[in-house]
Amino acid sequence: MFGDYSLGDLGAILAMQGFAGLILFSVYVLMALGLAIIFGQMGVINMAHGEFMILGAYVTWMTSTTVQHYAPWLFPGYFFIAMTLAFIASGSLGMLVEWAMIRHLYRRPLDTLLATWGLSLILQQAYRSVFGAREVGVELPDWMMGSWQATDSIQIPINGMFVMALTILITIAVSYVLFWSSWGKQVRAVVQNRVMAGAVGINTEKVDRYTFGLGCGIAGIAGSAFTMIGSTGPTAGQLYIVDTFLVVVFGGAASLLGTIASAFSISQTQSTLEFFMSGSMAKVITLLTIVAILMMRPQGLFALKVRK
Amino acid sequence: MSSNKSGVLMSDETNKGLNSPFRRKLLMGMAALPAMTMLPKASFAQAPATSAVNTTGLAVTDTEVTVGILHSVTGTMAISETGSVQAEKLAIEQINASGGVLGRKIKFIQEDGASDWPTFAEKAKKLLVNDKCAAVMGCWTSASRKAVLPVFEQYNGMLYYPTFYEGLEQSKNVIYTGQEATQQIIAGLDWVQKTKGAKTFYLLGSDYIWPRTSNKIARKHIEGHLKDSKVVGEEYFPLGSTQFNSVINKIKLTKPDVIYAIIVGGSNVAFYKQLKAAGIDLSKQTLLTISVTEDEIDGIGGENIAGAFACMKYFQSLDNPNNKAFVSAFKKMWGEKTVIGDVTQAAYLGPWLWKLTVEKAGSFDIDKVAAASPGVEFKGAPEGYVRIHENHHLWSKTRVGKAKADGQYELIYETADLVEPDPFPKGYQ
Amino acid sequence: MIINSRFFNRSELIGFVSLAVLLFLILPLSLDIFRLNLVAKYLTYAFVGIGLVLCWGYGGILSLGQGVFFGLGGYCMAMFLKLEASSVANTKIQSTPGIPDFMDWNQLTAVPMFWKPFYSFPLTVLAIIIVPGIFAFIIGAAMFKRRVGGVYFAIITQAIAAILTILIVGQQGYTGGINGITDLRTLYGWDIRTDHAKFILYFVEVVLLFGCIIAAQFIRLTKLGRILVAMREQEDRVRFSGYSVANFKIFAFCAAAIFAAVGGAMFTLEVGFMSPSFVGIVPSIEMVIYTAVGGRMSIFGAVYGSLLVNFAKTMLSESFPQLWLFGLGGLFIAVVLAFPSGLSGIWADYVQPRIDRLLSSRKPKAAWTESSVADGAPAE
Amino acid sequence: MLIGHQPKEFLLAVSGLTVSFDGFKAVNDLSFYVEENEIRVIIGPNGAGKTTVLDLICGKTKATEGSIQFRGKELTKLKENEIVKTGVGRKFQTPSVFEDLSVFENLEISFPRGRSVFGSLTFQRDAKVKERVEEVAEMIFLKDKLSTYADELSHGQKQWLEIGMLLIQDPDLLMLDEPVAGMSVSERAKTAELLNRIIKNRSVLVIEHDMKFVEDIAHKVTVLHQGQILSEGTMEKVKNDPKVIEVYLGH
Repeated sequence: MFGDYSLGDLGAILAMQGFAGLILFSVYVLMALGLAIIFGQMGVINMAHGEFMILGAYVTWMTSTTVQHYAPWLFPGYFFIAMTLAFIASGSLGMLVEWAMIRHLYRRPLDTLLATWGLSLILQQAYRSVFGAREVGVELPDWMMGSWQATDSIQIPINGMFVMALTILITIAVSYVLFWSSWGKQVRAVVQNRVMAGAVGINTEKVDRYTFGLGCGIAGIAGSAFTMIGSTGPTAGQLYIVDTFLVVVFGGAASLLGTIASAFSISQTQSTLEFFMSGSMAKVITLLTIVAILMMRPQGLFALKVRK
Repeated sequence: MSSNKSGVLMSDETNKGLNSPFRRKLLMGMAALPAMTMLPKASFAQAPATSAVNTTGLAVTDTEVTVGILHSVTGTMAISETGSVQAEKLAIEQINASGGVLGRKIKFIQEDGASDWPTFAEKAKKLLVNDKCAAVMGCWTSASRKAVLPVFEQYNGMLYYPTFYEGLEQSKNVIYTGQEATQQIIAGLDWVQKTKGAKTFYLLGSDYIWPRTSNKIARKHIEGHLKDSKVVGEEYFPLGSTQFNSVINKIKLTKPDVIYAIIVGGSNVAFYKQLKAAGIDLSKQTLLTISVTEDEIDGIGGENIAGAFACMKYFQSLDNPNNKAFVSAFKKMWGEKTVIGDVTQAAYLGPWLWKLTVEKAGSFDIDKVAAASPGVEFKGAPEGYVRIHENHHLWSKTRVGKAKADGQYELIYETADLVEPDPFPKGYQ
Repeated sequence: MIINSRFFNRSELIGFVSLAVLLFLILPLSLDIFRLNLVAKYLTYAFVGIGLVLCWGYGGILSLGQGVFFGLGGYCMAMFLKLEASSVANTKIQSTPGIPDFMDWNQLTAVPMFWKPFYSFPLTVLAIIIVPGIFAFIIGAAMFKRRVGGVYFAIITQAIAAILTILIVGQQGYTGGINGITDLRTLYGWDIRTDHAKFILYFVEVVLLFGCIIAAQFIRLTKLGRILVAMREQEDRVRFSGYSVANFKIFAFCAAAIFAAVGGAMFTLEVGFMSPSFVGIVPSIEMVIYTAVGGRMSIFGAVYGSLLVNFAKTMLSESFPQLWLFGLGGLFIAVVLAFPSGLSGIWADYVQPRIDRLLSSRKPKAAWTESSVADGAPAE
Repeated sequence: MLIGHQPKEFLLAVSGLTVSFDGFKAVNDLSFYVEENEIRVIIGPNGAGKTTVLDLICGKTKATEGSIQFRGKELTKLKENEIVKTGVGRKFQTPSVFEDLSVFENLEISFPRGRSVFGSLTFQRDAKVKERVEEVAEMIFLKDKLSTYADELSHGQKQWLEIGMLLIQDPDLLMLDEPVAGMSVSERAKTAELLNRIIKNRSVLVIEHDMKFVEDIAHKVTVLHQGQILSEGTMEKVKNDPKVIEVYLGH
């Protein structure tokens, strides 16, 4: 299959293919981070995670049309405003949902799965009623489109680099918040021992609410970033949810590092396979491999060995 | 007066959640009463007796005839099917304004297929068995059509199906108002070879029957009928897939003269955005698609797809009086911002072709309508002149358009004559 | 003595008889054949629901991949019917007559090996039971032996549903792709599309449904049923009472899979086709919804749940298509938050005591105890 | 595996047993032997590894090294339910009974018959089962509560019920993890009486903190500290062992 091509060509493709894998990796990390926080730290299965992402995407779309209409001079930088707004919108909705629904279900993880599925149906229909059934296109400022000509034959998409940079930034921010800030210590204290944490004066309800809000807010940012590469429609969120859960579970639920490692291995496997076979088969084989590995190692890649 | 109003009326009626046929009939009778008193006497005079035009117990009264609209209003396909519903309602309103069908106003019952194939079958059956619809405008995906086809054949209904599709089907009970695959594909490939000197093709598609069958026909045509041409790659992606970077790299490696893309739905957005981001400039790289109408460009964003060529039978920008009137009526009814794609236009043809056929047959009876269909011409079609073929598909022109940044297509080429529909093409199977 | 050797206790007997009256008499007499066929379609989900009661309600194993088994059963039946519908006479127009149309479109020139057994009806019936059973056994054995449970099991079954859907859609030459296997006509020459056939099929299905109800009730009343409950609560205690927990979970999962497959096969017969849209994640979760609404601990609840939710779906989507998803989503949240044991829980907690108070002089407390012996307390 | 065949009198032979969790050795090179009909009590400060030892014997935790022989059978390679079938019964620290089942059903589940899937499908509640259940229920003071759901029992009654579930298994080695923890004084006395009755014809391994209780029942005491044996012998001997005193007082 590659006999006809020069070595230089192949090298360039290899580099670009590696980069394609990295973009996929960033996408997975962005999707999974919020979920990893909610699932890993709180044990809640949020099936509406995709819908929180789409909310971020719609917020981005609204920002872009508003800015285009009222403040065109702001357009080149609107994306940063949009991401902030997406974070706030998804995060607040998340906190509302936590207050109304999730907090009643902390002892029934499987039930959170079912209830949030109901929520996802409602959100989908809400988007359809508000924004219409059609997909909306988000217009990007010119500097974000196109590609960077690394060498004669290697082109790296700018939006891909943007997503990667964003992923790194958010990962660092999340690690900081969870592992170094005092709030993060409270979160981890609550995760480890809710009763004790309450006894030493941590407002566990508040911690829960903000943790859930943070996870959803990150989903909002992810959705905002996805408008650069994917589509924004009422049901687009559903496409991501299974992949996202697999990334989190495969990584070992309670470990952020695991999530990143699993996103990396899954994305590299998939993008490599995609190069040698059709997209459909690549997906099937990737999923099958994950399921097979999970059957052999149910705790995921990174899990602490603890006494039960 | 607007069909919005009739839509409200309709939904009011269907609201009552009728489950027994008795109650439904009773209510329909009641609904018909005020309508009868309101109607001008004149239309009675023109209308032939119901007993003469309806011998099989369809829902035809002296003043009204009922048709069904069956599309997805909810679920993933709602995105695509909205335009068809709008076009069908527009056509029905226009027909009613111009005196109806055989002097009867068209009343429509709308059902939601909910993007779910058994629901389509279930609702089709309801429209035929309970509501006795004289015709049904509906379906979008092949899967939904395949699901309802046995229902239409069993209960002898008439379906007007608007989407361009893979062919390999022909039924007495269906009029296919969109193009079948060979109509859409062959002329386009001939054109791209002639004008672009294309020798190598990369075929892409979403993973289901229409892209696969279409690419099969394209491959046969490229390898068997175009000189010195070959296919250098063929790839399929799961529906809804949003990752195309790998295939874009393969395209960069193989450097085909033409990318032939049949990607549908949300995947389109991802594909064209990623294509652009990867530095593939569509003003230099020829890309020919048969799946992106103006509707899809709305989501993709014109700036991402500008320069691509699409091959189908209709573009909103067609410059003819029929189309100008159609576009302005459509926008008046559904808003300035709506766009009209190939399928929407084909859906608009459905009610009109049915009206013309009924009037040619002089009867609403399904058998007579089916028999009268071949040869029915519609001179007012926005795409120009169309005619129904013996095989219940349409004779229509094939056109190539070039996508512009404003989301419209610019007409580049159209076939001189109508292209004959050939759902079972010899040598392409 | 609390030991109730009767097969049904009083409230279950009421449930059984009233369901039988409803399905055998009231519905067939009051509905036209179109609506009756819809009921038949709804009831195919009740098979899945009964399986979920055993495996989720009793065993605590939530599978979000029941659509896989529903689909496997349905596809087995559809393959048989499709082969019968693809006689040489019916398919003259094809380049290779005598094979299913979609194979012809995909350049297959002969029926593939794995289709061959489906020329035979007895083998097909066998396959409807065996194929999903074995598949469930493999999944179950792989996961339960390694103690994968709860949330992880749910997510993995979901992934399996996704994989199978992509496979079926991708291998359209062998499976019919996204269109599924359509245009099924006859069973041994008997046209299954006629009203008369639909009427008979309805009764066949109801009889099978009662077969499944009785089988599930039997399982529930044996020690195995009690072990399932025990396992849900204190897995370790069961293990240290000398039982192999994994084997019991595998059994429950396989039983649920087989019930689902029977439902799927009936679905194919009732609706006349099978497509990958019943295999995926969304239908699988919807089936869980039906069960949850009916009551995850109640076999009859699962049947009523499937009927009611689907009935509501049809009604609502006929009159307010926009509202349907709001309704379904809201219903689901409400059931999970406020009524974890669903309709049967509402019945047992609110309606049943009142009826008892009205009908008998026995103390309500005693009546409650008896009925809850049968229904079991809701899972916490 | 330094030990070949143990002398017959040892029912349980634990040798060189080690388990480590991420490098932390919860049990470290532990060896001890339990004879037929012996009552052995394991004591030790919190975190000494007492519960882990029971977990290792009953298979809940897998050993990193070492061997556990029960009647000459190697337990470290068996699954939990197989270990139960060799005759080892285990009671957990917190009462683990099936709250959604009645007392009768709780006991019935432990009856050693029909433990395979198909065995349990064909299991019949015959006279023998009823008789045995009632007999045990009487022993654990729950005769009149057979139809009560386990979630309505008091804490002490749940503990008894779990002991009853073990009794019905009729194990040769009974392992009890803090059987009187959380009990009232009168319940405690009744439990001691119950234990004294049921330890006939079997060996018992008990973890307990209550020294009074230990003195009442123990034949031999093993003191664990940081995963290793600190002292072993009669209660008298252990009580006077300076190492033990230091560890206990040091806390």
